[in-house]
Amino acid sequence: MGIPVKLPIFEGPLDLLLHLIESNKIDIYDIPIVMITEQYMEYIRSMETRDLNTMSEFLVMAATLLEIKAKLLLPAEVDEEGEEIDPRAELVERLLEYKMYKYMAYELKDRQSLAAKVLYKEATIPKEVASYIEPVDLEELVGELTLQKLNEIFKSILRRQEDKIDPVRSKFGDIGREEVSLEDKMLSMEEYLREHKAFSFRHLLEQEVKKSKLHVIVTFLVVLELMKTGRLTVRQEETFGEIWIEVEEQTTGDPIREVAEVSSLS
Amino acid sequence: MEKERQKAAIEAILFTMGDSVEIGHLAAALELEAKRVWELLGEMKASYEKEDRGIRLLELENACQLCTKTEYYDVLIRVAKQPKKYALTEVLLETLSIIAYKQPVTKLEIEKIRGVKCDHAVNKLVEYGLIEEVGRLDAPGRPLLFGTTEDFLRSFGVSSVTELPHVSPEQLEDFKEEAEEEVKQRINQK
Amino acid sequence: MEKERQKAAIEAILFTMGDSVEIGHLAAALELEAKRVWELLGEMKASYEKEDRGIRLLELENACQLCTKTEYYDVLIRVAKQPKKYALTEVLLETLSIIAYKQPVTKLEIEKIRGVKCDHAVNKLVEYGLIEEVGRLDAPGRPLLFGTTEDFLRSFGVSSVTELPHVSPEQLEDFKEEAEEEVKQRINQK
Repeated sequence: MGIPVKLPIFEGPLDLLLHLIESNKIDIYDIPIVMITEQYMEYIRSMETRDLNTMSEFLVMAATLLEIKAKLLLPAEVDEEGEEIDPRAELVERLLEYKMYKYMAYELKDRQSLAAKVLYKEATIPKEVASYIEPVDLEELVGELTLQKLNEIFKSILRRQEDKIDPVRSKFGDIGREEVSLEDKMLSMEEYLREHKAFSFRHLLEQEVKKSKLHVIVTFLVVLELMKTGRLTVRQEETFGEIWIEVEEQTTGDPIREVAEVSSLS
Repeated sequence: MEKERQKAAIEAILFTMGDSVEIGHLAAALELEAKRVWELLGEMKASYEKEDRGIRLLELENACQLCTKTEYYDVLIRVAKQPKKYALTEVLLETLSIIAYKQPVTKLEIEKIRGVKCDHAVNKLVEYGLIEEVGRLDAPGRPLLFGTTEDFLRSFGVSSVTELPHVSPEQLEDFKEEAEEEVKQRINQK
Repeated sequence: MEKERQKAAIEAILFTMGDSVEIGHLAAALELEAKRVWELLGEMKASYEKEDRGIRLLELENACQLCTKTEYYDVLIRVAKQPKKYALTEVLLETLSIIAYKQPVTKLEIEKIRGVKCDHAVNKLVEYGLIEEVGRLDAPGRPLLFGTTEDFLRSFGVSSVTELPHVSPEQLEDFKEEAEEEVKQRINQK
């Protein structure tokens, strides 16, 4: 039996399979897999949709059908009780389950059209009810709270307030933000290096400490940077000993300026 | 408060709220036990069924609500506005029936039964307020579980999911025979 | 349609609409004369007056409407109004203690002590009836002054705010020292 040229749209592979079984008047428990598979494949080939998602769902079923077909050609497997396993059993179960829900869907539809004839009403809360404000039950609200507790709470607030006024830091006075850029420090270092070819790290920092902590930090960074580029060599004879800095002979270019440029880019 | 007045109070509450009211709330407001509220509702339900009453008491899982009787729909829509209807396509109905019977159920289970992806259908049903997320399955990925809502019960005129029609395997067998019979007849007619 | 069913239809319509419905509309929907509708409404009105009914038929000029009986307002309120949870949160307690000890006090002063805005807390405490406006400060903007209420005293079983346990200047001195000690210790640890 061929398939009508114009086929309805099926909800999915199971829907199509059910259609084929029903239109062939086949016993669902005894599906002639070969025939059904052929018809199924024929439908897929004629499918107009090229939507890969839809297509793939139908193809999965096609693969299942082909697998069953192959299994039918092989000697039957037996289960634990020694009974032959019908390779179609699982498919039959799925088809029956699907068929059941399809039936339920129709049942639901009937019920819905009946239930749609029932109307409900919006809430109509009388003014007196809507404007009612529940009185506060102070006794319940205060509950376990005692004056002693209220006193504790107040004391803890006062304690917190004292904490906020940091007695140590509040003596620092104003700490303003100082602008010391790496580039500026690089350039001043360049000058320094022109005059000093070897010096101690401590000596270098002495000038900076007078300015601010930030100056020390930036100077330190500059030294690290210049060590990296090979402009300076640093040595220390012993742990905690004096750190000696020596200026290397100028190689190519002007490394200080280069570093200054690089850091200004970043 | 004597019994008659308790019933009257319930009627007043249900009328005012319009929407479904939980039995627990009714019990708390009336200072009665839930069991007693159910008894009163039972009696009220019977009196609403009388011929000269146009409203009906609808019991929904753990709540109840007043609604009109179906037979007055035609008269009603001449005065009242028709409630907006959403069209449930076959796909939506199939998906909904699976959720209604198998709840709580994951998308994966639905897909296994229908053989096709169901994201769109599930999203639409959630949008219509017919189903909702009811939790997560204790399995890898902790997938969402879906179940039907109270609106579902209302829309399909049932008071509980257990009231939905059931299909036994024997019945399925009948359907199949019916279908075969039909096909045969149609062929013979041609 | 016989009489009983006509009454039922009217009830269904009035229930669904909630609002008042013109007699003319009812008559048209039921295909009856207005006079007949009035007759039916009269009979219905009598049956709504029965003890076990919580709703009443309200007749207006040329319209009618269903509404709840006034005697059930109390029960209605318990369901219609979500019971509000009144609770003294930490913020409220702190604000209350500041007002109790520093009264009369402005919001600004409270904010200075707590370091955060206090409008919400002050409003809530006023709503609860624990504090109230007691005047205005003679300062730019004339800000409101707040103090505790008589209800506050009653709830705590004291007859005057002077009975509140006191925080002595010595204690305040102690707090200051404690704070300094703590800060020092924290610095030394580093």
